[in-house]
Amino acid sequence: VPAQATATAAPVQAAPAPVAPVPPAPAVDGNGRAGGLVLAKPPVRKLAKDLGVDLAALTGSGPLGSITREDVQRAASGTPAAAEPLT
Amino acid sequence: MSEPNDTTFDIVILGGGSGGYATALRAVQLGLTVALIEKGKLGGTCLHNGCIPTKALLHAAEIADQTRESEQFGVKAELVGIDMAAVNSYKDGVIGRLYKGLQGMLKSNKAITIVEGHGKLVAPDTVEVDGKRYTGRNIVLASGSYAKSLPGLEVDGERIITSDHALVLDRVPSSVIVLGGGVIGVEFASVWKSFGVDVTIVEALPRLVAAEDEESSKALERAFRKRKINFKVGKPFEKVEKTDNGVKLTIQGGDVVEAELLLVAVGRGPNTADLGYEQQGVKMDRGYVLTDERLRTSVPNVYAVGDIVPGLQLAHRGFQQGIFVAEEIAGQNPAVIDEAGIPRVTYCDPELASVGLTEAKAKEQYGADKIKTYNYNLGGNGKSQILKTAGHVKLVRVEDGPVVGVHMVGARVGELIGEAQLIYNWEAYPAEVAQLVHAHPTQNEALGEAHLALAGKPLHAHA
Amino acid sequence: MSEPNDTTFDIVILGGGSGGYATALRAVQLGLTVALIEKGKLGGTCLHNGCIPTKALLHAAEIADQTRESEQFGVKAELVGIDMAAVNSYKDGVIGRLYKGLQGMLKSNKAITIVEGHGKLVAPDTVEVDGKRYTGRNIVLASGSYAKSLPGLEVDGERIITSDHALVLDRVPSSVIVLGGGVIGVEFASVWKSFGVDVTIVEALPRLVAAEDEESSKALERAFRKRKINFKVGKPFEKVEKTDNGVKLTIQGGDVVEAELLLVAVGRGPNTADLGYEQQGVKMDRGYVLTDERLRTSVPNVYAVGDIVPGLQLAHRGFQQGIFVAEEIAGQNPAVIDEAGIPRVTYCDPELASVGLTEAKAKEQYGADKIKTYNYNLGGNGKSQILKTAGHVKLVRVEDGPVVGVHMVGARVGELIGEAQLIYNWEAYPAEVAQLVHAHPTQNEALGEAHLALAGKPLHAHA
Ligand SMILES: Cc1cc2nc3c(=O)[nH]c(=O)nc-3n(C[C@H](O)[C@H](O)[C@H](O)COP(=O)(O)OP(=O)(O)OC[C@H]3O[C@@H](n4cnc5c(N)ncnc54)[C@H](O)[C@@H]3O)c2cc1C
Ligand SMILES: Cc1cc2nc3c(=O)[nH]c(=O)nc-3n(C[C@H](O)[C@H](O)[C@H](O)COP(=O)(O)OP(=O)(O)OC[C@H]3O[C@@H](n4cnc5c(N)ncnc54)[C@H](O)[C@@H]3O)c2cc1C
Repeated sequence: VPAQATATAAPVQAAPAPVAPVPPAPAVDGNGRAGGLVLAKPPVRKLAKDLGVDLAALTGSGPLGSITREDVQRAASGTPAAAEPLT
Repeated sequence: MSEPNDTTFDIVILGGGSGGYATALRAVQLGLTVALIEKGKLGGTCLHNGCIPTKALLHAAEIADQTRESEQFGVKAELVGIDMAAVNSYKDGVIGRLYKGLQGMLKSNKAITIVEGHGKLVAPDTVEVDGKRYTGRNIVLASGSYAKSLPGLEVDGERIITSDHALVLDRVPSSVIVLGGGVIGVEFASVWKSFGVDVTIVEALPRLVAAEDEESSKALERAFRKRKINFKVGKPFEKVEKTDNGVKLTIQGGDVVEAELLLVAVGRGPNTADLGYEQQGVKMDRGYVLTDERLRTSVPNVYAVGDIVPGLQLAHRGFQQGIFVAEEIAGQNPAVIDEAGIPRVTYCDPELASVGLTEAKAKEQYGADKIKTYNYNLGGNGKSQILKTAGHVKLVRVEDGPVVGVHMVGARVGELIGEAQLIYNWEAYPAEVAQLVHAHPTQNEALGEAHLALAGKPLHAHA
Repeated sequence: MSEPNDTTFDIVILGGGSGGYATALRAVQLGLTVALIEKGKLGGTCLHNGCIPTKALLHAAEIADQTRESEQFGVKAELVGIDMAAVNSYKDGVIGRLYKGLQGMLKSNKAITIVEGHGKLVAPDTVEVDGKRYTGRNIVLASGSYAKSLPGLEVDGERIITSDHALVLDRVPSSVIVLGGGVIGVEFASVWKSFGVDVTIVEALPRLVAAEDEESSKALERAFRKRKINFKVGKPFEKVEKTDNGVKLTIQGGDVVEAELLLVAVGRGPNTADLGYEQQGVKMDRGYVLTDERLRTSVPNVYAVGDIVPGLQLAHRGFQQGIFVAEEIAGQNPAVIDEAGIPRVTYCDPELASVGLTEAKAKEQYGADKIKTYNYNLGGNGKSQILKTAGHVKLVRVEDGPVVGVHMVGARVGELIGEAQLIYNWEAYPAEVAQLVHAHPTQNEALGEAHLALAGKPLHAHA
């Protein structure tokens, strides 16, 4: 009796469809993000914020030019973020 | 219908279930015209014979259990019995309200032409219904699935039944054999046990819910044992005979189980026979429609979504694929769907929920030495203690990398999968989740605690 | 105790509640030594007189309601009554198990010296307990809070009580007036109503749970009206008199309410009197300890965490602040905590959950024209229909920007706050969440649907 959670009867055919070309700097990226938003996953944006890194000033090295954690960390160690202002 | 005499559409969709109607709704938002062809009821399996009715039964089952065990919480109550007619009318009420809402949404939309009837692909760009032809600049196949049986097992709808029959049963049987320990099998086993039925699951694979992480299976089996749900795993069935009062099932090796009913829950097959798919050149494999990762079939401008596409058979996968295809056709170039990022919930008691890779798959993919896991026991979670539920939240991460799998077992943990879905799909690191201390006392706190522990800073746990 | 004769520690913590013990646990993970001073029970308010016991009562209340309404789901049952002795022993059982776990964790750790007794700050770096002095390179004040009363309102613990007394009540009263419609007030009102008590809430502010988004208050008031929980908002109380059988409360304007008991739930005050804080130069305001955003008081190396620091009075805020301070002292330079990013859950029925800014606050902060909101009604959510609950998920976003507020009402929505917490704190855009279609049929799907709608691609909703 096969488990029926998934029907993996057939492998997904990889009739390698050419992934549609991605414009280098899309106004709206494949995820519907508007142009104002830097291409980086949300937790990476948060990391940048915590480290005081300006994402807009970075060039991404990830897929589709997205900014990675490494990009952020590199920027943070290169230009140490100013100490948090005290209230 | 905005164009009553025009039978050419931007998209012709064959099948009005989860995958089909999601395609339609998204397409019209993007300015496309759509014909949506449905021979039965809009909403398909999920709404009428799947997700919704099973979850209504499972909730009635939860109420029965809570009533039965209410004294543990200081509430004196007596469980008199299950009134199946009333259970069914509750269940049908829920379906009815959602069906009305869905119909309203689809029928009020002028850009959607709903065609009632049985459709067949008669040309690469044309579906015929009752002699009338509907031509589309694009076609989306979304004809869904049906409950399979096995050779030598004839479903009679009386004593040997599928989920379709089980969902409209007018009585609580005294005993049931559930053939198949996958999602649908364990959900029905759970419902019936809560209703007082003597249940035995028979599964050929070595464990229940074998697609899940091994520790999830173990935890479920432990819980089922405690609930006195019988199960026999590891050996296929050999034969089924009808007896005077029910059915008798023989497992390979000679073990015999008898019961009033046999539920066949051995999987769902693609509903693609005689629909003209092959004739029009659509590449198929064992009845499934093959697509690339952009859901294109081998015929230009013909797409497929939902249960007919090999992979997870889940309603929200159908939604996501439908939305994807509509956006693709509209030229929006949506990001490819990561199948592992689709959340999976099994709604039995205790619930199972997972997203991403199992530990075994992650080790296969990244190498065993690169994978770290953490198993947070719900014994340390206040809210789970309050609910008197047992289980765990297990995380799988790549060393110095993101969380690539989340696996949960316990009452109500299905609701935690939304958060886990973001963590997996956004490739979060344990420390990034750990930074955000979760609300106390919730069950989602257990997810937070697991991330704290994996980040090296356990709070209510040992490292 | 690793250093039995050494009374100098890296950190001396005054108070072993949520804030204090979290500081201790994190500090020792970072290699620091700690003295943790507690006059009562480790775990503090939350474990013994707060979060945990109230949530146990609320779960017993849920069981009572479900039993009472079970026929709607086809389950025939009879609610016989509430056995308060059994409710209390269930509640105490939960507390006991968690208390044991916490004690084990703290006491087994050699780097933590637990000091039992009443401590007082006698020098900027020293706490004295029973004549013995404990010196710390750093001091963390974590002495917590107590249930406040109002002028003219004398708590006698018999007829006029606080949450402390309500949590150990040995009977179900016939009627109760709850003075205060904040979190603690509505939670107790909810419990008692489920137990069959005639309840009236009196709140001076114009709405229940006034700190929440206005639409949340409205939805809660609608639900409470349906549950026949009485409430009178907008006018302060004038006086309270004892009667032969209970209490009589007069509201300004002349309205009078009578009941067997009066619960005073008008907030919690900081527990800081006579602890030497001012004398040692710690700047205070109305009893609260003032800190900067790094939780430093005005005295070098003296920090404060938890309910004594102005802001949300929540256990997990105490945890988060405790962890922060330990990391700060260890030189880890942790990121400043965004107070608005701390999730808030009210566990009455229906539950309320929120994170981030209310619509009003967001408009104040960003300008009314820059804020968009979307309110997804749970009527469209299958699982909520199955639970027969009403409510909504409301999102507040900055135009072309991230989600800055999530506000939810409905049974069990507290469990959805983990996901909302990530969305708010990671400044996610609606489209980024919308892309990840949520598991069907769950309640967390409602969060997904709300993001789909706000991203301009509603699925089971109108735009
Ligand atoms: C008992 C059970 C419980 C389930 N529980 C869950 C759950 O909790 N969560 C979850 O995510 N998934 C669940 N599923 C799976 C879920 O129902 C399916 O994954 C989902 O319905 C697939 O959507 P679909 O659009 O591919 O197909 P379907 O929903 O099957 O829709 C296909 C539609 O096409 C129509 N059709 C077929 N052929 C033709 C034709 N020739 N002409 C016209 N119309 C045609 C059919 O009438 C049908 O309405 C469950 C399934 C079952 C059986
Ligand atoms: C009825 C109720 C329900 C609540 N429900 C929730 C909820 O569901 N979720 C939530 O997040 N929060 C809830 N809270 C709030 C939560 O309990 C507090 O925010 C939390 O306990 C604060 O932690 P703390 O460490 O600041 O203080 P406390 O927990 O009050 O701990 C302070 C400790 O310090 C000790 N102490 C004080 N002075 C001295 C001294 N001089 N010497 C030695 N020891 C001393 C006390 O004995 C106490 O143990 C609830 C509170 C109440 C009253």
